[in-house]
Amino acid sequence: MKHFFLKRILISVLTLLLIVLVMFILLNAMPGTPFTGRHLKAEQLEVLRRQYGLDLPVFQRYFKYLFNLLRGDFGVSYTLQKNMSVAEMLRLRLPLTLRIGLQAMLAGSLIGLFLGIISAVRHNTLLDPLVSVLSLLGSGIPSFVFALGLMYVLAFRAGLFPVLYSAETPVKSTILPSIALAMFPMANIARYTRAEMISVLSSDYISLAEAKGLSEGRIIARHALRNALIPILTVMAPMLVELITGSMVVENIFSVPGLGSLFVLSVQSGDYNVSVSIMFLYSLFFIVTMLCVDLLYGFIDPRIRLSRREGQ
Amino acid sequence: MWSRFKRSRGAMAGLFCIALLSLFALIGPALSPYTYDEVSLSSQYLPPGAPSEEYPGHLHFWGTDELGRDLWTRVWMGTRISLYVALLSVLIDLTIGILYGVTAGYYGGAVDLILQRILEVIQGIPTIVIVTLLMLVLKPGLVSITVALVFAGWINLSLLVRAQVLKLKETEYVLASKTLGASDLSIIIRDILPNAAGQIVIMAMMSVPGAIFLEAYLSFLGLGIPDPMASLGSLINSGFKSMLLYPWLVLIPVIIFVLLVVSFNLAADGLRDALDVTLGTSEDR
Amino acid sequence: MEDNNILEVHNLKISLPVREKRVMFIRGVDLSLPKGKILALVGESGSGKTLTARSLMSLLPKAARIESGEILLKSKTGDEPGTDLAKLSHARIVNTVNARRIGMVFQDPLTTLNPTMTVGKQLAEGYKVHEHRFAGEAKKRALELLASVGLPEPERCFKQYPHELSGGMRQRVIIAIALSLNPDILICDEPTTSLDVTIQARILELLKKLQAERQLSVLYITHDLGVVAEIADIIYVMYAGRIVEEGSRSDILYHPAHPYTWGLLSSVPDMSFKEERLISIPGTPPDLSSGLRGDPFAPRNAWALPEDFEEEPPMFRLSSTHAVRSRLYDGAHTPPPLPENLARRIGNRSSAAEKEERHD
Amino acid sequence: MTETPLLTVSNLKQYYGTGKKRVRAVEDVSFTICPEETFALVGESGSGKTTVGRTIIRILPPKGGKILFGGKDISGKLSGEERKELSRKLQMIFQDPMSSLNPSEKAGDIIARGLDIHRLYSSRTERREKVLSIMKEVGLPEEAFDRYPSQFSGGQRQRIAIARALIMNPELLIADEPVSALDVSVRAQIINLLKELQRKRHIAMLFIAHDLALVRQISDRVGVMHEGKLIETGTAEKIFGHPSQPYTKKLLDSVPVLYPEDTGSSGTGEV
Repeated sequence: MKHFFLKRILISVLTLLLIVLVMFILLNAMPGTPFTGRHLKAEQLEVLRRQYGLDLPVFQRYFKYLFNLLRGDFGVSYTLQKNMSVAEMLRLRLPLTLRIGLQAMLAGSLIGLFLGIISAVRHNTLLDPLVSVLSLLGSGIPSFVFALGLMYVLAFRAGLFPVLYSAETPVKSTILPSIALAMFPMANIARYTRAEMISVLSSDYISLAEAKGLSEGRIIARHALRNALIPILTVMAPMLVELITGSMVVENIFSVPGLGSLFVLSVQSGDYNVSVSIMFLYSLFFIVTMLCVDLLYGFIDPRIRLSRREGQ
Repeated sequence: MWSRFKRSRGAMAGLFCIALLSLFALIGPALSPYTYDEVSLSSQYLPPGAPSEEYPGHLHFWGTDELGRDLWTRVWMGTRISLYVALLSVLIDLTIGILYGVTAGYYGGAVDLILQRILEVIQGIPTIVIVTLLMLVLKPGLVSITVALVFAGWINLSLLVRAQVLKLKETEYVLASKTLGASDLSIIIRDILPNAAGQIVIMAMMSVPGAIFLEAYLSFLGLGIPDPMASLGSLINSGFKSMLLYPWLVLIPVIIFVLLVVSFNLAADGLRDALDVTLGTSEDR
Repeated sequence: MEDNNILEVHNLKISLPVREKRVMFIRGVDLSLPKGKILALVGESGSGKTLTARSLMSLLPKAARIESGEILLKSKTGDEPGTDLAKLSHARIVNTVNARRIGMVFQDPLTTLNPTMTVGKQLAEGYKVHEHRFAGEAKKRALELLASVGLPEPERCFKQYPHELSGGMRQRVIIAIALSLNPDILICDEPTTSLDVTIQARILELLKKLQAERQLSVLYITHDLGVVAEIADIIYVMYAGRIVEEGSRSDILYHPAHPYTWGLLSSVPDMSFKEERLISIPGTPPDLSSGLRGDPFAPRNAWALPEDFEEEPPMFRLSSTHAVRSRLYDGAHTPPPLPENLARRIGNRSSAAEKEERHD
Repeated sequence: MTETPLLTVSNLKQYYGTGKKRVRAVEDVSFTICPEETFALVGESGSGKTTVGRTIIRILPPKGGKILFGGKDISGKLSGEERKELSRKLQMIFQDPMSSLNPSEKAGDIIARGLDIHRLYSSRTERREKVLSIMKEVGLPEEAFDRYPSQFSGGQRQRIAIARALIMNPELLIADEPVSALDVSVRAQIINLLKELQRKRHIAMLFIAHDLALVRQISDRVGVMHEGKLIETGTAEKIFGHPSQPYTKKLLDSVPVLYPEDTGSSGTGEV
């Protein structure tokens, strides 16, 4: 297990370094410097350059940049909130995005898992076609379309929810964005769970379990689900990516003051330091989660755990 | 195999829908006298079916947007661009994927191991980050969007093709061809690719919706197709700002967008079911 | 239901959907399993032997349906009337019959054990659920069972995962699982087909030992006639979803009546001397989904009678233990002699083998 | 028979994997096969018999020892031309009828693969005639030419595989468990076909199998493999009649026998 885990950590670290490198190159390739367009005299420019360490050799600047990033100092915002530390801006907005993301992820996965299992076990009842239609639409329609639909119908027409996010009702106004973001994970997990459960339920060890006289509930919980979970984990990656991308747009639509909307604003207003830092945060979040998924993989499937120990 | 594909209604509906949308994307703009960028400030926000001022006797089938431009023409123009960008990027992904997958999968060895590690590293980066970084550097436009989409998609296809080739390379009919003295090339072309084609086409069809999504997201970030040209994504983006007052401005492009994406998924699912059935053999009763 | 039978199947019919139309794969099977005897159900792939066996424990594929027929299981104490399993729901059979009354050994040990659970847990799971024993007791019982099926180190094996054991050892674990609640019937679905011949010999010995010790009634499914000769007391030969011949071991091996049985027996290569050509049954097994007229074996049967192509023959009794589904024995026709090569193989050995025949 | 052997294998070695994970599959195996002779390699799974077959036909490059075929050493590096030349004389049929035929090719094209590779025809009609004639020889109907593998039974698929190998007129055919995936009655048909073709076309055969009774029926000489080593070779009568190695005895005694003989030969399985 150790060998497998170390290898995964190494790859994740390499990925992170690669991202930082790409971001660093990008920042330097940007047309002009952060001070263009503010008609400063040559000496002032020189002072500012040195202050921001722009005059050091590239190699050194990269490590300085990397070091700062890891220390949480993402530099300063150029345009949005002049000279305010980016880290501060992000800290304010992170909890809201995290909450919506978690709500969407949890709701989506649990409902998806439930729908997948039920439609697999009750194979040819009314529920089965319903789940396949739902999962088709869910994975076919992007979250921002759901967001628009929900906003128009539930908020604007029916008035059940606030149309836009408002700080007075922090919980109520995050419900619609969470639902919009939850549709994709729910649909995909339902589809994968249904497919995996159907194939697992037709395998020999399920017949053995039935021959042992175990009840259907016990067979599903202890035998079928555990073996089906392994391949379902592989769906995590594409779902996370969609969640991150979706959150940017959905936050924008509901004007939720989270990382996503800030990212859109920073890109549109060319405040690259902010956009790059947000991308770094998202990538970090993605890599750490994928690492945990791999760890879970090893934990659930003894074959991987054991074969890894012999270093196969 | 084709008979089974035909029997699954979903797949046929999907294919039919794709064909219909593509047809309209091509001839749609020609059906109305307006060009996609013809501005007329006097006829802003006209509802669908409103008569046109400039060309008497003609109608704005789907009304006009905030600059009075004809929505019908712009939506079909947008569909054409969305389709074009998605299909082009997937085709490029396909060629890269097949070239990489076949060489790495069939010949393997040290090079394959190194490449595999590199891909694992790159795959760790979320696609939206790659695409946004690229779009920040390249100036917006059709070419740069396609390049960005290709960058985001080629890895998945390459890994899939490589996995298929690795699996098929071990089958007994490939070994039989080897013992008959077949060259590597003839084994790849006659034994491996035809049997991997099914899975590859499915994966390609599945990644088209992904590409259309990404392009739509880019428009939301303001990095999409520059105005006055338009893609479905940019139309939805601009339409949603005035959704509460003029809902059709966002509703129509959304419906077309969803139809397009869902029909690709439907066709891909139908193809997968048709393929699975042929692979499965009937076990002893 | 006869007193010395523990299980009787009457006119069992099972259908499965093939391309949206329901096809009858078991077309009326009659079978009686006597107490304490080993009954071998023999047939080639597609004959329906596995489907028949699995229907007794309701382990049929979801789409399968028992169209008609009875499966009478005698009650454990013998006094109350037997129950008809065909009328019970899947859940009721699984909870009351499986493992308690009927245990099953499966064909491929590599895929029959749950890969993510230790051997011990899978074995002990049986008791804890049924008799609500606390874990400690269940573990002790499990270790005893692992030893009784000949596993070298039960303690170590208890903690291992299936993929850490060899095929032979896994099959022993599956046998232990099947016997964990002391059932009185054991169904073996080709348990040794995927094992090497040396391991197969030891597993067959184990099964015979356990059958004798526990006075089990065994339904043994196989296509290998050598194994049948080694283990069976009674033999049923099945073709295209029906029994074509049934009898004691010596009836079937030394006085075979049905032409299909002749074909099966002569196509088994002989170990002792080299024959010029191997005998084979011409043609291929029928495709049941394309509709059948008359006796499905008629097209491949050199001794087929004209009426066989019109209507399937009924069973004809040859003796108290021996019956055959062929009009050659309806009294109106003279039964043909055994094929020459089969007669030669049986000839010089039948006297010796019958003496050692276990008395009925 | 003191003829010069067609195939001579001496101290053949083969292993999988490298470094500490190396698994010795074949250790120091030596045997010969004379023209038109059937030499059977028997043994349990994991004994290395299939590895020997795949090493001789060079699907796996040998890791030690020498292989002489028709007087030429084929164990070292072969040039393209030598490799092609070898593939015309040395052919193989495989175990699983389900995966030994290319599912997306018609039966006719599968059989003609060898002809296409070596350009053994001047026109398409000649190609079709050659294929149809070999198909008749293996008992396949003419309309099978345009059908796909999924439309055939196990036995018919094995006939296609045999036709594909024999169209090259090989001198030595390696049959790697050709019938163990087939039903008992179909098995006999394929074995009879192989024997008949072997006699008619003067082919030597290396028959790899674990079904001892079948081997008894078709082989002239037999080699018994156990954990990578060839522990005993001899004529079929000697090996099955009075084997010298204890492992061979144990192997023979484990085979369940349909009609146990009452005469004293050790092939008796106890009743």
